[in-house]
Amino acid sequence: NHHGDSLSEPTEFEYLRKVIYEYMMGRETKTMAKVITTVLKFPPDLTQKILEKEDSRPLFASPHSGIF
Amino acid sequence: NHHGDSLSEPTEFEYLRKVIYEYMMGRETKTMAKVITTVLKFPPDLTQKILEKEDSRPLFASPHSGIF
Amino acid sequence: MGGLFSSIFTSLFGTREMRILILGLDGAGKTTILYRLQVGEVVTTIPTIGFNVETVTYKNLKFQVWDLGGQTSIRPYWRCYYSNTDAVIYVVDSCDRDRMGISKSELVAMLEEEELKKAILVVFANKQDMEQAMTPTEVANSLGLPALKDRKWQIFKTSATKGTGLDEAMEWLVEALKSRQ
Amino acid sequence: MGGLFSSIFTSLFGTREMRILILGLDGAGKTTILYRLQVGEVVTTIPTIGFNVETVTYKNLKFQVWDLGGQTSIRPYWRCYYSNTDAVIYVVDSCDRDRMGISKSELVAMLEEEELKKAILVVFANKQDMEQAMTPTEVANSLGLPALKDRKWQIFKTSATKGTGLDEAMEWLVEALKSRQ
Ligand SMILES: Nc1nc2c(ncn2[C@@H]2O[C@H](COP(=O)(O)OP(=O)(O)OP(=O)(O)O)[C@@H](O)[C@H]2O)c(=O)[nH]1
Ligand SMILES: Nc1nc2c(ncn2[C@@H]2O[C@H](COP(=O)(O)OP(=O)(O)OP(=O)(O)O)[C@@H](O)[C@H]2O)c(=O)[nH]1
Ligand SMILES: [Mg+2]
Ligand SMILES: [Mg+2]
Repeated sequence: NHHGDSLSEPTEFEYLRKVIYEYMMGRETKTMAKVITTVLKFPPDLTQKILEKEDSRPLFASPHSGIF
Repeated sequence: NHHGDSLSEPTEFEYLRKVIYEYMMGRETKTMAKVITTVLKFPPDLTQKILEKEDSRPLFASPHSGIF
Repeated sequence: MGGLFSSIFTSLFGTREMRILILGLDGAGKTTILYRLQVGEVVTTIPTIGFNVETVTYKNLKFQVWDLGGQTSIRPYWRCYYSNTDAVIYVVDSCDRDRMGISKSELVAMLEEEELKKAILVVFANKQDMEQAMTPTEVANSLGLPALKDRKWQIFKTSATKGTGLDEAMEWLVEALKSRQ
Repeated sequence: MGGLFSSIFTSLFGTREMRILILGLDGAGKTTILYRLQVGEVVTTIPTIGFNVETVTYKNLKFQVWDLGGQTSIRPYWRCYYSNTDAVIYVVDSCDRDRMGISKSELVAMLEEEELKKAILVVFANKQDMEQAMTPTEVANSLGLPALKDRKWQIFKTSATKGTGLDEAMEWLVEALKSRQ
């Protein structure tokens, strides 16, 4: 279950932080999701669930849309 | 800029992975955002931006809503 | 969406879902307790690296109960979950004499947090089914409970595996939460 | 939303925004090139830990250009960005003889990826303003370009700081992309 689980290199840590920040701000989320699942070594089944969810996002989704 | 930037402990790595998975699946995102920004040692200004975005999410948002 | 409408409904009618955290060192029995409360059964557990969150219904009241993993490297993140918490169930392995001091430190630290200032504290002196278990009085003194100020608290002897003590503890907690509203 | 309507508009009318990746070892000059292309100026850069993505308009064509940081520990993640890429601008520091072998390995690895099978390759032999720069022919041979099969490619001598060679390179790239559609 633990496949080399660490992020001991500062550059890699900062990279993950940058990519997660972009994801959390809603930018280029599909690509960011691919990077995140790779850096954090997600198992394939969870990666698939995440990418399927990304694909199902509406084109016009915006967290600032307010209540419809 | 680099304040102890690493995640060298496997338990912490798996913890981050679990929390990020929940966030990416859209569950308890406000709390997950707090954990993520803490584990990854986000600077205060970026943390604030992320939490403000969380607070501005519509109550009925669902990534599966389709195109309106 | 059911949970959302439920929340609006209860908000309109004056009650809301209570938020409870189950905290304590690794191995104390938190996860076992969570599922005892939720489904009434003893589940096989593995160390929680992350958390479990379940809706627990007790006497027609709904609680959102968070069970946070207690290993050392992830305890610093407990505080990310404190916001809007109504009660903390603090679980102690009554046989773990060596780590009572650590358990106390963690408890003291959390009770100083602003976001938990109003939270009710109920301590479960767990694993009372074991021979070598400390008594609830010994546990209370080890944790420094009698010295607590400005805190509504109570301690109960429990055995998550035998199912004893949980009802009494929850009864007290429910009354304490009701009388606080 | 402007970008979205623009994409729909161009999709309806048969053209779409091209996606270009700027890759290469750390220090090659990728970020400098990106902003030369976008704003026509030499910007002061710091090592890119992460990426920069900008819309670059060249001769009325719009490109979404990704500049990915090239330090060793983050190169493994380049492949996460390959999907839907039309062209790769591979940047080489023409003075960095010691690392030409590494630069070649990275290039070979990416050209084997399924998602880049159809991507056009344009190599920028950068830093040609420096005395000790290898010639584009030397760079091409070091990278093994003449041996490439099933790949549309070209190499250009550039200096991002002096602004030379970039126009010729982009002209070629634009024509190559147009003729491929
Ligand atoms: N004898 C006895 N064992 C118990 C009792 N409650 C829990 N256990 C056992 O103690 C071990 C740890 O229980 P968990 O519920 O996983 O502990 P935890 O507090 O969730 O631990 P972390 O997830 O690491 O934080 C398990 O083997 C349980 O079966 C109890 O009342 N008596
Ligand atoms: N002499 C000379 N220096 C250049 C040229 N292009 C870039 N540089 C310098 O080379 C250094 C690295 O440039 P960057 O653009 O940051 O390199 P990079 O490829 O983005 O590096 P990473 O972000 O680490 O991947 C900077 O000091 C640039 O000013 C060039 O054509 N000639
Ligand atoms: Mg547990
Ligand atoms: Mg750069």
